[in-house]
Amino acid sequence: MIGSSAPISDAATNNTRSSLVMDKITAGYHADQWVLNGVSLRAEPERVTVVLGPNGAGKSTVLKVLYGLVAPHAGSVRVGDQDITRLPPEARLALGLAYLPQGHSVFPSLTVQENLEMGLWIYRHDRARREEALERCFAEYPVLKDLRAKLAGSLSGGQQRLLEVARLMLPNPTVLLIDEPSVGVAPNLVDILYEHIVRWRNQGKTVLLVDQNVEAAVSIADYVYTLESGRNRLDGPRDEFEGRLREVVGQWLRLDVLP
Amino acid sequence: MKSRMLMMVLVTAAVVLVSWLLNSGIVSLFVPIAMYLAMAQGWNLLGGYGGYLNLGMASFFGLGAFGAAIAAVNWNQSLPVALLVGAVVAILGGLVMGLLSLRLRGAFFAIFTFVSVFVLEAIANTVGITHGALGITLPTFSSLSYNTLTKIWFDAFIVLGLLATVVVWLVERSRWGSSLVAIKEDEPAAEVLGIRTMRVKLLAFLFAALVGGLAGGLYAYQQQFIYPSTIFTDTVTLQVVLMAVAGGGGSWLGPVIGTPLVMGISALMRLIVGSVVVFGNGIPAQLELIIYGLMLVAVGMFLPNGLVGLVKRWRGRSATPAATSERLEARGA
Amino acid sequence: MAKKTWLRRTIGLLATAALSLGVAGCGALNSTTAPHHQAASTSSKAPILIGGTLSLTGAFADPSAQYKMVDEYWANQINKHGGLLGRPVKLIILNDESNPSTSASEYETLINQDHVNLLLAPYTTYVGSPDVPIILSHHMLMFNAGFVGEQLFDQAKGWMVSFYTYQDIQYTQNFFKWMHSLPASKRPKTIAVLTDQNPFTIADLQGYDGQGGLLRYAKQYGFKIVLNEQYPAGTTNFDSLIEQAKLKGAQALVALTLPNSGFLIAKTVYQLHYHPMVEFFGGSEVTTLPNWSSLGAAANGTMSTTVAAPNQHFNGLAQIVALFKAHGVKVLPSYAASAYAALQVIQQAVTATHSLNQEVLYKYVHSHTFNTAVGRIHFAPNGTLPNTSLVLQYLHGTNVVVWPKQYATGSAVVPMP
Amino acid sequence: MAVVLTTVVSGILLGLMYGLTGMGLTFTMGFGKTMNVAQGTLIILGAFFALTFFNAWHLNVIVLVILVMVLFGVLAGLLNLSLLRFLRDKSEIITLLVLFGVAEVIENVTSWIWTGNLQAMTIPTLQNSIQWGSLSLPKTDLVSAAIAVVATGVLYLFLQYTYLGKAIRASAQSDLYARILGVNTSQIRAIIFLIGLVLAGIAGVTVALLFPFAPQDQDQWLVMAFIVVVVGGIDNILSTLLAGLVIGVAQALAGLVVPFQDQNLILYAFLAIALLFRNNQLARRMRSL
Repeated sequence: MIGSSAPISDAATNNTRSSLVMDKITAGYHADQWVLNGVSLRAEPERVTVVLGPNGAGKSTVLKVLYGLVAPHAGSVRVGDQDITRLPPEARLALGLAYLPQGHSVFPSLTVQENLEMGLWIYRHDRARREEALERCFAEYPVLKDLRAKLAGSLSGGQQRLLEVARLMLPNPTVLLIDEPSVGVAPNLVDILYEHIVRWRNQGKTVLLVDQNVEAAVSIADYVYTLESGRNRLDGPRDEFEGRLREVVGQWLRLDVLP
Repeated sequence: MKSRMLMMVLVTAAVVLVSWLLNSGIVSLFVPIAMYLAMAQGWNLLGGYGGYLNLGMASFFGLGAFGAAIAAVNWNQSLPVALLVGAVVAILGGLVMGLLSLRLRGAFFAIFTFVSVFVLEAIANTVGITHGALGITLPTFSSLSYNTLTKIWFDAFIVLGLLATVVVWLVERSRWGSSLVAIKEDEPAAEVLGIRTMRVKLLAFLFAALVGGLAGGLYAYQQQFIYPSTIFTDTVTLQVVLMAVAGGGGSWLGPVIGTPLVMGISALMRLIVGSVVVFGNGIPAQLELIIYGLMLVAVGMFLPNGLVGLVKRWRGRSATPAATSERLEARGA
Repeated sequence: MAKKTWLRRTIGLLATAALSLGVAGCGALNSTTAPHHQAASTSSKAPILIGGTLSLTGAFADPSAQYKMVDEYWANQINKHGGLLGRPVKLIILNDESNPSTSASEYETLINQDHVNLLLAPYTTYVGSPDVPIILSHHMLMFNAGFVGEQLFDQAKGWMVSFYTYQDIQYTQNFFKWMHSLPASKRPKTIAVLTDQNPFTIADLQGYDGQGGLLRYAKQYGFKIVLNEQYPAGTTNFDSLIEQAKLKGAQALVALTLPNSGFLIAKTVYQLHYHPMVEFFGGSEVTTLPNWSSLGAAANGTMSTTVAAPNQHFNGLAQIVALFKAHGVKVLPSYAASAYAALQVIQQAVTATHSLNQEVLYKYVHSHTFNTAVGRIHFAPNGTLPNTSLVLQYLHGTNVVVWPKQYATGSAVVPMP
Repeated sequence: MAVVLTTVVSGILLGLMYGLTGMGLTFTMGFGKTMNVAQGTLIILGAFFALTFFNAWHLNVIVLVILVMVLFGVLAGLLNLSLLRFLRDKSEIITLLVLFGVAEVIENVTSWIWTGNLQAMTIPTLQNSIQWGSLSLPKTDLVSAAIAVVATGVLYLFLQYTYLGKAIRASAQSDLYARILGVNTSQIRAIIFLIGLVLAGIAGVTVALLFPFAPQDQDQWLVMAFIVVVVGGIDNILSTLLAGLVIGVAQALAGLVVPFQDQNLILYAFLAIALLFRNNQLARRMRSL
């Protein structure tokens, strides 16, 4: 049966190395109307964890708190055994977190090469590492190597998405936070990303995905959380969601997106 | 509503009456306060409620002053007609400036309005109708004593100021006011909600032009001699903005509090600096303006919503963005 | 809205208004009530109050500071020697921030609240002009060493007396007289005129009727104007104007300027190798400014006017020169002598009439001749003085008086070096 | 003809310097999203620093520039620590109000220290001109134009080719996306502000070289900086320099074509045209401000 926002048990997995834990986080801008109100969740390696919820439920804020873009009012964030609640994004990047924001996040008037270099900003003092990472990247995405002197703004949508993905993976992250990949992006570009997500999961990475495209997200999910009005609602493994997807989502989230 | 209007009329009448009981020397101290109250209130709609930083109040003020002076001297018009001409000139100027600049957001709107003052100064210095840099000397009212005139100017300015306050107060409660606030919070969203943002902003800009123009016309008569660089000066603009913001931009009460406060503090500082100097090695006079500058900094850092905001915070009332958009939606804007 | 809220709001509004008026009012009154009480007391020791505003901050801060220095020097001297009419003298100099409306409201304060006995004028026409109707309405005599303006003096009907020995329109008069006195072979025939767009310098150029000022003098003394251009305040590039003056063969350059453009024009003339026979600055006494020497070679040979030069042995002039020397100012600024002369006339008139009554003083100053730091002076009915300006040439770091002949300390170098 | 030639050349030389006066503002606006209205007073302060060092030690221009840069760097640090850090989340109106306050304080401290007297810095070795045919090229104009070109060039290379420069450009395009990649954007903003201030200081040295100046002249330079920014846009510092050059030449030529007194009107007309053409582009860019 689908569990209901139970406290997360550490026994769930032995591999705590790159598991990401959010524990009773309260966050927002005004004391009288917190965006998140004691939200807890957990993302494990080799799994895609999906957070669903209607508009304004606080899904994106979850990612922002996890990545250090929004400071929580109460609660904690841990990666492995380390408490990272107060660390800036830079330090989280160094610990293996990476964040893909919604929309097009390339810098249009920087070249492809420069965009990639920005992806290695935290290694700006380590030239050898940067060169190695770039080489790896160009090996994986040869098309970017050919385009590297071009301005990112002049690339096609697909190429830009590729650039974003390549830049995301440059520091070799272990935990990936992905925000609304299907908002404001052409469907074929979303598919590119979903393919990547599955690949990353298979490589052993921890993936936390926030998405409005419920059907597609659940289809690649291993574990699903739902939020409503800044609080945990129900969560459980994908299998338990799959059969009753329409009913569950339609009922809990009162969404109109399903046919 | 009616009783409040009545109250405003009574307050105005009381202030006017009091001015005739006081020594003209004291009244003369309040002439600039009354003038700036009107200007700050004029600025308030677009600047305070709408969040568009208009740095061109001196342009409206100057257009009004020169419009009135030209009508009075070149065309031999009486005072009311001259004031009207001044106001019309200011509004026409406001229309041109507004159509050119209100599509610009943020800093560029501020720059445009700021530079407009210098442009108008250059024009006024050059064209014949303003008598160029030589300036214009307005007709005197030789039948009235200086003391009587002082009181008349005070009354004229204070009536203008209170009328402007009433207008702002009414607008605050209207759909126009909510639209301005919506524009301040999120202009694209306001557009989506169906607010005709350009028209809303332009009207608020023209209100500033009207009030600024009338104040300028009165000022020209009061000063009797005006020339471009005394009138088109950015100090006028900055004073207006400080007074409105220190009191609380985006609240009808803001300029009412801010104007006398700022003017009072600077008069006080002038006198302190002046009197200390008399005892010998005085403190440098620059200190006064340094303190003034620090005041601007302090207001910005600690009182971003002005004194009105401070009072509201004490009372625990906070106008949150959500509250405003709710109000807006409730009005079906 | 509930009636209660409405009532509370209105009371709140009234209270705020009253409070803020109070703040402003007290601000205006507080620090001035002390002198007021002293003045009202009948004690013979009560000081004589002499009030005025100066631009202690803003655009005119520096000349104003030097006015204040002269005022304070004079007050100290007087008080050391038993005061005026046996009473000490007290100065109330308020800061008008270089702002005309501030100055006007402060003159109201000085007259109505402080009840000053005598009034000094602020510095410069720009600040001082709105004060004229005020002193006129109170029938207070204004001892004006601070600004010129023929029209303003006419308006004041004698209630304002000037200690400048020339008015705006007459700025270039003696310069033209001097040019006219040159032997024909050394006399420039054509002149280029550059004028700052400022009421004061425009009046200097064309008077108030369009034909006075420089235009009239040039015609009267037979000089041909080959270039007559106005320039906006804050002009940063005079190259094209100077090139045109060169091109049109102007043998003399006359610049009616405020100080800042005066500096830049002198510099441009030098850099563009324009060699007029005469380079004259009228409108501000640039060559007596403290930093004119910092122009180096570009300043050499430039000409200007002043009201008094140390060699004139006028009454008290030497003391003022010494005062400024002691403060490290080597060249006597024009206005210093005027400032001192105003105080000397106050002293002489008050002592002679034994009165602080304005009508009495008005009659006295208009009917007597005074021996002052700007010479022996007698006021015209409108309060101005006949033009006795000196023409200077700045040569190797000092101002040489070249006109009128009886005060000349050297002869002019023409063509300029 | 000689008049036209001289005018154009002096327009070019002065125009480069005008470009420099706008550079700091372009930088703080375009990259830091802050309209620094204290630009004018800072330029004048730079001029006073230059004058003081020159009078004290008779240093050459290069040393003057470096000294002023160092002092302005320190000043930027102090301002950032005391004020600007706290302004990041404040509205534009509030930021402007505070910066106007800062300008007022700086102007009056300047006037307190150096008096309100008009000053001129005359470097004897630069006082005359290089004669080239019928053309007189004042050395001061040449030196200040060179300073403008070198400063712009160095800045351009810095932005284009250093890691920090790339991070500055990236955060100008999106503060959030740069932060996501680990860029400490509040540090970047402090650096941007520092560079903007240092540029104002350098512009101040050229003001001292070319013009008489007094604390209260700041308005004039603020307006000039604004005009340069509006004409040149805030995306690219090279176009800022070009804008200055165009303005310089237009202003100089206007003095020949129309009565000289109207030259500012020509300048402003030019500004209005630029504004009309750029309106949409600016509106788009400023949305993110």
